[in-house]
Amino acid sequence: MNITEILFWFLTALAILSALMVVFSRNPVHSVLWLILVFFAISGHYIMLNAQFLAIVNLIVYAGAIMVLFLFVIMLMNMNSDSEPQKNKWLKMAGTVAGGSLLLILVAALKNSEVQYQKVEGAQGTIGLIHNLGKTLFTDYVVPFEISSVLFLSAMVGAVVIGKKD
Amino acid sequence: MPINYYIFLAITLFCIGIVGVLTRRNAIIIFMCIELMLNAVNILLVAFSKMHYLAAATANPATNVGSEAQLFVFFIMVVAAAEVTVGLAIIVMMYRNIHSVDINFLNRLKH
Amino acid sequence: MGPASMIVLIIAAVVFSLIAIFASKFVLKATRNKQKGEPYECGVPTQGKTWVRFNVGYYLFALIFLIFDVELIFLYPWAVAVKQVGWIALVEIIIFFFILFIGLLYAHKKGALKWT
Amino acid sequence: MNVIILSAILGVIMMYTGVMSKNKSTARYVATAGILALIGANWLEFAGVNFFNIDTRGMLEFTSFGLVFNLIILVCTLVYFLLSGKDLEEVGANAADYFALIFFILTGIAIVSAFKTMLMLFIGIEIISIPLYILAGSDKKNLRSNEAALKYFLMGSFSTGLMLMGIALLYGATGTFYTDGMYLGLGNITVMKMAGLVLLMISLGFKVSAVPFHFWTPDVYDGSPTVFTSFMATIVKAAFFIAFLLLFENAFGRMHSEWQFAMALITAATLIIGNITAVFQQSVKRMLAYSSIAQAGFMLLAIFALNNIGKQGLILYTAAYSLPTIGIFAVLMRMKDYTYEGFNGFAKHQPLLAALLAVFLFSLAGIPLTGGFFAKYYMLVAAMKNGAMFWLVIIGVCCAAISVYYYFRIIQAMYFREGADPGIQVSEGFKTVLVLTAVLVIILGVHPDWLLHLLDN
Amino acid sequence: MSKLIYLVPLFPLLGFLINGLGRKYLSKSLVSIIGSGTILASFIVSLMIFFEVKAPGFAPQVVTLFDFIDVAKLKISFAFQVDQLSALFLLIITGVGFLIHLYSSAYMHEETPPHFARYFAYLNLFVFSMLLLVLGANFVIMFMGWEGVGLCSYLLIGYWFKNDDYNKAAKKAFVMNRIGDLGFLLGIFWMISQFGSTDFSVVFAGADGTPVKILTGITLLLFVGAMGKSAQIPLYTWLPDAMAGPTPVSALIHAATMVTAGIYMIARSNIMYTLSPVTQAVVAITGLATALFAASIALKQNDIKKVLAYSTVSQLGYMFLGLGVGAYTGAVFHVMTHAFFKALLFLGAGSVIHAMHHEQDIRNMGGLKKHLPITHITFLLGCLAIAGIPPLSGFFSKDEILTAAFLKSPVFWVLGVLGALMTAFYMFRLYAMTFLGKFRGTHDQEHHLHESPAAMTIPLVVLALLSVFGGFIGVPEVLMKNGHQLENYLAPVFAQSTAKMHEEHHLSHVMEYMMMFGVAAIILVIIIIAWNKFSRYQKTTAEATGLGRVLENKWYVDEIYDTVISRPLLGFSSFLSKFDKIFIDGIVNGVGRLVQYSSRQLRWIQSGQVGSYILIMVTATILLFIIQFFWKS
Repeated sequence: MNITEILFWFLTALAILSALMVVFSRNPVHSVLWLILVFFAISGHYIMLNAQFLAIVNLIVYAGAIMVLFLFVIMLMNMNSDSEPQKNKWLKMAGTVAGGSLLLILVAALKNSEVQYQKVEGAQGTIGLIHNLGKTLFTDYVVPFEISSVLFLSAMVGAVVIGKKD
Repeated sequence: MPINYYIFLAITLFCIGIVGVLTRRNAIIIFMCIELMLNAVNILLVAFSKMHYLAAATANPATNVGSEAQLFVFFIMVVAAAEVTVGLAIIVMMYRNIHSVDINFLNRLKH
Repeated sequence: MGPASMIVLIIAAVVFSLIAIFASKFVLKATRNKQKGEPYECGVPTQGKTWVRFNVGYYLFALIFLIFDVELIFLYPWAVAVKQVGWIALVEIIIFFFILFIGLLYAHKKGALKWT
Repeated sequence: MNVIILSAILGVIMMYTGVMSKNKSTARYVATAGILALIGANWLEFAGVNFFNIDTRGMLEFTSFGLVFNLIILVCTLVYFLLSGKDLEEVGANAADYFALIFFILTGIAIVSAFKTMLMLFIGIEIISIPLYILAGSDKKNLRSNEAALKYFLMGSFSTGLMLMGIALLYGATGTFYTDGMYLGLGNITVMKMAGLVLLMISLGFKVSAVPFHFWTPDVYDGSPTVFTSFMATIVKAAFFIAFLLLFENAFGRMHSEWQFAMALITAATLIIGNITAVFQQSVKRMLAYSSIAQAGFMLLAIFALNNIGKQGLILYTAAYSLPTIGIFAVLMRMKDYTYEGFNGFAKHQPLLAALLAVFLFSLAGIPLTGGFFAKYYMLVAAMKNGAMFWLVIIGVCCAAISVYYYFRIIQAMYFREGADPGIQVSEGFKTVLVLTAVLVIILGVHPDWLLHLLDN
Repeated sequence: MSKLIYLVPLFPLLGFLINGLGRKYLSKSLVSIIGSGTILASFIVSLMIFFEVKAPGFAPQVVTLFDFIDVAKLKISFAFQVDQLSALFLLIITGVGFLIHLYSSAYMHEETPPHFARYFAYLNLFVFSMLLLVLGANFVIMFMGWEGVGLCSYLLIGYWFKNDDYNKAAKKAFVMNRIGDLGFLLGIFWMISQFGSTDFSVVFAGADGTPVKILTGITLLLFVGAMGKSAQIPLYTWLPDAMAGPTPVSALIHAATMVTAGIYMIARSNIMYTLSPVTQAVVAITGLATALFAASIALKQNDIKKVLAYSTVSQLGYMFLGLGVGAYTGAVFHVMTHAFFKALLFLGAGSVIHAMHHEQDIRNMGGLKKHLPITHITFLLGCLAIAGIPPLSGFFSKDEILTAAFLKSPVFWVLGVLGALMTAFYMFRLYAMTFLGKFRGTHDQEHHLHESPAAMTIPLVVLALLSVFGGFIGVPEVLMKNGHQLENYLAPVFAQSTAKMHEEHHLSHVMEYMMMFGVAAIILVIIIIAWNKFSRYQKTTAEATGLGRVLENKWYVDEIYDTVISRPLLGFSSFLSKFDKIFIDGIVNGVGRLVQYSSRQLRWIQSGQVGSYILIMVTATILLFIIQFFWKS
C-alpha cells in the first residue's frame, strides 16, 4: 500500500463513517458537524483527484456557507435531540432496507461496468487548476454562467418573498 | 486506484443519504441528507473527470478533457446553494407557523 | 508537489498542533478553581443554557449572504482567467455583477435588509 | 435565445414593478404586455430574426419543434395571465414578484425546450423548479400551502439528486454531457449507461408525475394556492414533458428498445392509477390533480413511442390539455365550493360559463371536435405505429373511457342538477377571453393541421 | 350536386348554433321554424343527391372538404363519402328526422322558450352527428359522429333533468355507449396498424388478402361498438331506460338515428365481415338472441314506451341477423321500413301520451279509438306493418331477412319466426289495450281527451303512408320480376361481398310462397288472439264475473292460450327481466364497486407522508433496476 492508497482508504472511511453519523445522530447540531466532516473528507478526495479548485470551493460553499446556514437555522429553532419525534419503527426499518437494497443492486450492477479497470491517477493533471477552469468557464460556459445568475435572482426573490415577515 | 472504488464510494454515500431521507422526520436533517446525495454525485463526477482525462492524456498531454465535469460540479454547488436558500426559507416559514419542522406534523393535523 | 504530499502536509500540520495541545496537558499541572472558569472582564456570567434562539432577523441576512457568497466564488476563476480570455471576460463579469446588483437593490428596496 | 433572454429581463422588470408601483394591478398589465412581447420575440425567432447572436457552443439548439412548443406555452401563459391574473394578486402582497417568478420559469422552459447538454437540462429544470417551490408556498399563513411547498421542495430536491446521479453515471460511460454524444458509446448498451438512463427516467418521471413517482402531485396541487396549481398542472407539466422527450430522443433514441418496456410499465401504471383515483375524488380541484396524472399518462405515450407522430401529438396535447385546464381552473377559483355539489345548477345561473366549461371538459375527455380528441388520437396512433406492446393502446383506450366519467360528473352537476346560485361575478373581459379560449380549443379539434404545419418549417 | 354534400350536415349545424346561441331571444315559433327548416333543407339536398346517385352510371365519390391532419405519414381528411348507401341513409335520417322535428314543435309547446330552443338545438345537433357518421369517408369521421350521437343522446335523455331517474338513465346510456365505443376505437387502432389508414377505400381494398384472423379481430371489435350503439345483448339495457327522454327524442333515437349506426357501420364495411365468417356467425347469433330476448320481455311491459323500446331492440336484432347471414340489402331495407313504422309508432304513442296528460301505463288507457281517430288508424297501420302483414312494408323486409336466414340454417329461421310471432302478439296487446275496450283512466283524463294538433297528426299520416307503401321498393323476385329495386340500387355497395359469397342456392318458389304466407297466416292468428284477449282487458281481477256467455266461451280459448302459450311466455319474460335487473346490472355495479374499492386502497397509500412517498419511489427505483439489469437479460 502506498501513501495514496492509505490516504484514499482513510478519507473514504472518514467520509462514510461521518455520513452514517449524520444520519444516526439524534442531535441535529451534531448532524451538521458530522456533515461538515464529510465535506472535508470529500475535499480531500478532490485534492487527490487533481481538482484543487473544487476542493476549495467545496469548503467555501458547503462547509463555509451552506452548513453555517443550516447550523444557524437549527439554532434559530432551538432544536435538540428531544424535540424530534421518532419515526415509526417499521417505517425506519423499511427505509433502511430499501436504501440497503438500492445500494446492493447498484453495486451488483456496476461492479461489472465497462470502465471498472480504468485508473484515476498516475499522471498529474492540470485541468483542475483554477486558471484552466476559469478559462473554460469564461469561454465555453458563458451561457450557463449567465443563466445561473437568473437562478440566483429567483432564489433572491424567493428568500425575500418567503423569508420576509409581513 | 481503479475507478470502481470511487464509484462504490459515491454510491455508498448516495445510499446513506437516501436512508437518511427515508428514516428521519426532521425536515432539516432530510434536507442535509439530500445535500449528502449531491456531494456523492460530485465526487463521482470528479472521479470520472480524472478518469477521462487520463484516458485522453496518454494521446495528448495538453488535453482539456475532464474539465467539463469539474465545471458541472461547480454548477451543481452553485445551484445547490440557491436551492438551500429557498429550502431553508420554506422550512423557517413552516416553523414560524407551527413551531415544528416535523414533516409529518401537518399530516397529523389533517387527520 | 503532488496532491498526496499536500494532504500529508495538512495531516502533519493537524498532528503537530494536536501534539502541542496535548503536550501542554501533560507538561503543565492543571489547577482548577471556580474563578478560572469565569469570563474575565467580559460582562456578567451567562445564565442558563448557552444554546439560545437567535433573533429571526439574522436569518434573512444569512439567506441573502449565502447567495452573494456563492456568486463571489465566480470571481476567483475570473480573476485568474481574465488576462487570458481578454475583454470579453470583463463584459461577462460586468453583466453578471449587474444582475447581482439588481438583486441586491431589489432586496434593499423590498426592505429585506432592514434591521427590525 | 430571444425568449430566454427577454423573459429573464422581463422577470427583472417585474421584480422592480412591485417595488416601484404602489398600484396592485400595474404588475398585471406589465406582465401581460411582457408576455405579448415574448410571443412576438418568439415568432420573430421562428421567422429567423435573432436579437442576440450568442455562441452557445452547441449547448442550446433552437429547433422549430422547440419554438412551436414555446409559442404554445407562451400563448397558454397569456391566457393564464388574462384569466387568472386578478386571482394571482389576491394570494399575497407580492403579486409582482409572483409574475417575476413566472417569467423566470418561462426562461427555464425555453431552456429545456432547446437543451443539447445535460448541464443546460439541469440548470433549466432547476430554474423551473426553484420558483415553483416558492409559488407553492406563497400563501404564507396557510398551513396547507406551507405543507405543499415543503413536500414539493423535499421531494423535488430528492429527485434532483437522482437526476444528477444519472447524469454522472452517463458521463462516466460516455465521457460527454452532450446528448448527441450519448450515441458514441453505441453498440451494446452498457450497465452504467443503463443505470444512468433509469435514474434519469425516474427523476423526470417524478417531474411529470408519472406513477409511482406521482405522490407529491395531489398533495402539492391541492395545497398550493389554486391559481398556481393551474400554472403548475398545465404549463410547467408540459415543459417537463418536452424536456423528457428531447432527452430521451436525443440521448437514448437509438437504444429505444432497451428502455421501452420500463417506459411502457410506467405509462400503463400512470394511466390506470391516475384515472381510477380521479374517479373517486370529491373535490374538483383534487380531481383535476389526479386527472393531470391521468393526462400525463397519455403524454407519456409519446415518449414511449418516440416517433414523429408522438412528437407532433405532444405539441397538440400541450395545447389541447393546457388551455382547457387553465380555463376550468380560472372558473373554479371563483367558486366558493370546490366539490362537485358546488357546480349544481351552474348552467342555470351562469349559462355561458357552463357552456364554456362543458367545451373544456369535452376537450379533456377527448370528445371529437375538440382539441383533446386529436391529441389523444395522436398519442394512441403513435403508440400503435410503434408496433410493440399493443396492450398499452388497449389500456389507453380504456382509460380514455374511464376519464369521461369524472369529467362528465361536472357537466352533469352543472346541467342536470338543481342548486343555489354560486354567486360568482365575472367581468365581460373574462368571459371574452374564456370564449376565445374555447374557440381555440374547438379550432384545434376541427383543424389541428395549422398548428402541426408550423412544425414543418 | 354531390359537391354540395357538405350542405347536408351544415344545415343542422347552423340550426344548432342559431337555436343554441339565440335561445334567449328567439320566439318559439321561430325556433321551430329554424329547427325543422334546416332539416327540411338537408332533406331536399339529400333528395337531389339521391336522384343523382340513383341515376345509372354513377360512381361513388369521396368529397374532401379539407384535411384535418396531413403531416408526415398520417393523413386524416374531413371527407364525405357519396354513394348509394350513404344517400339512402341521408334520406331516412333527414326525412324521418324532419317529420319528428315537425311533430316536436307541437309536442313540446308547453316548454318555456329557452328550454324549447335548447331542445331543438340538441335535436339538430343529434341529426348533425348522425349525418356526420353516415357521410364520413373514413372511420375517424365515422367515430366522430359515433361519439356525437352518444353525447347528444346523453343530453336529450337527460333533457328533463329535474328527475333523478332520468339522470341515471342518461348516465347509463352514456356509459354503455362508451363501452361500445371502446371496442370501436380499438378496432380503428388495429385497423391503422394493419392498413395504415382508416379511409374506407384503402381499408376495403386491403381487406381481401388480409389474414382472416386479423380481420376477425378487427370486425369483432367494431361489432362491440355496434352492440353498444345499436343496443344488442349485453349492452342493450340503456335503450329501454333511455325512454326517460321526451317521446319525439325516443322516436329520433329509435327510428332515424343512433341505433341504426351499428347497422350502417357493418353494412358499410360489409366486405370485412363477409371475409370473416366467425364474426358473421357471432353477429347473426347475437342478433337472433337479442331479437328473441327483447321480444319476450316486451310481452309483459305495461309502459307504452317500454313496449316500443323493447320492440326496437328486437327489430335491431333482426337487422343484425340479416347482416350476420349476409343479407346486407335486407338489413338496410329493414332499417328503412323500421324507421318508418317505428317513428310512426313512437309518434303515435307520443300523441296518446300527450292526450292522456303524460300517462304512459296502458292499463290505464283503453278505448282511445274514438277520441283519437287519426292516431288510432295510423297506429294500427304501424302495428300491422311491424307485425309483418302483407303487403305492408314490414312484411317484405322481415321476409327477406328470414329467407336469407333460412338459407343459412333453418334453425335461424324457426327462431326468427318465433320472434316475429311474439312481435305480433305484444304489438297487438299494446294496440288493443290502448285503443280498444273501455277507457280505464280517471274521469279527469277522459274529459280532456282530444286529438292532437295538425303538426302532430300530419307526420303520423305521412309516416303511415310510408309504412304501408314503403315495402314496395323491395318486392321479392318471386312475387314480381325486377320488383326488388332496392337491391339493384344498393348492388354496387355490396358488390365486393356478393362476389365473395358462395353461390346462393335458391329456394323453390313453392317453398318460398309457403314460408312467406304461412308465416303471415300464423301471425294473423296471433293477432286475432291478442286482439280478442286484450280488447276486453279490465283493470281489476273482478272483471270475469260481468262477462257474458259468449265471452265465457272465448275465455275458454284464452285459458288454453294462457296456460299453453301466454303463461310460460310471460313467466319466461318476467324471469328475463329479472335476469336483466340482477345479472346485467349486477355486473355493471360490480365493476363500479371494484373501481371504488381499488380507489379507496389507492387513497390509503396517498397518506400525505413524505417518507412513505419516497419509500415507494425508492422501491420502484429498485424494481426498475431489477427489470433493466437482471430480469430482461
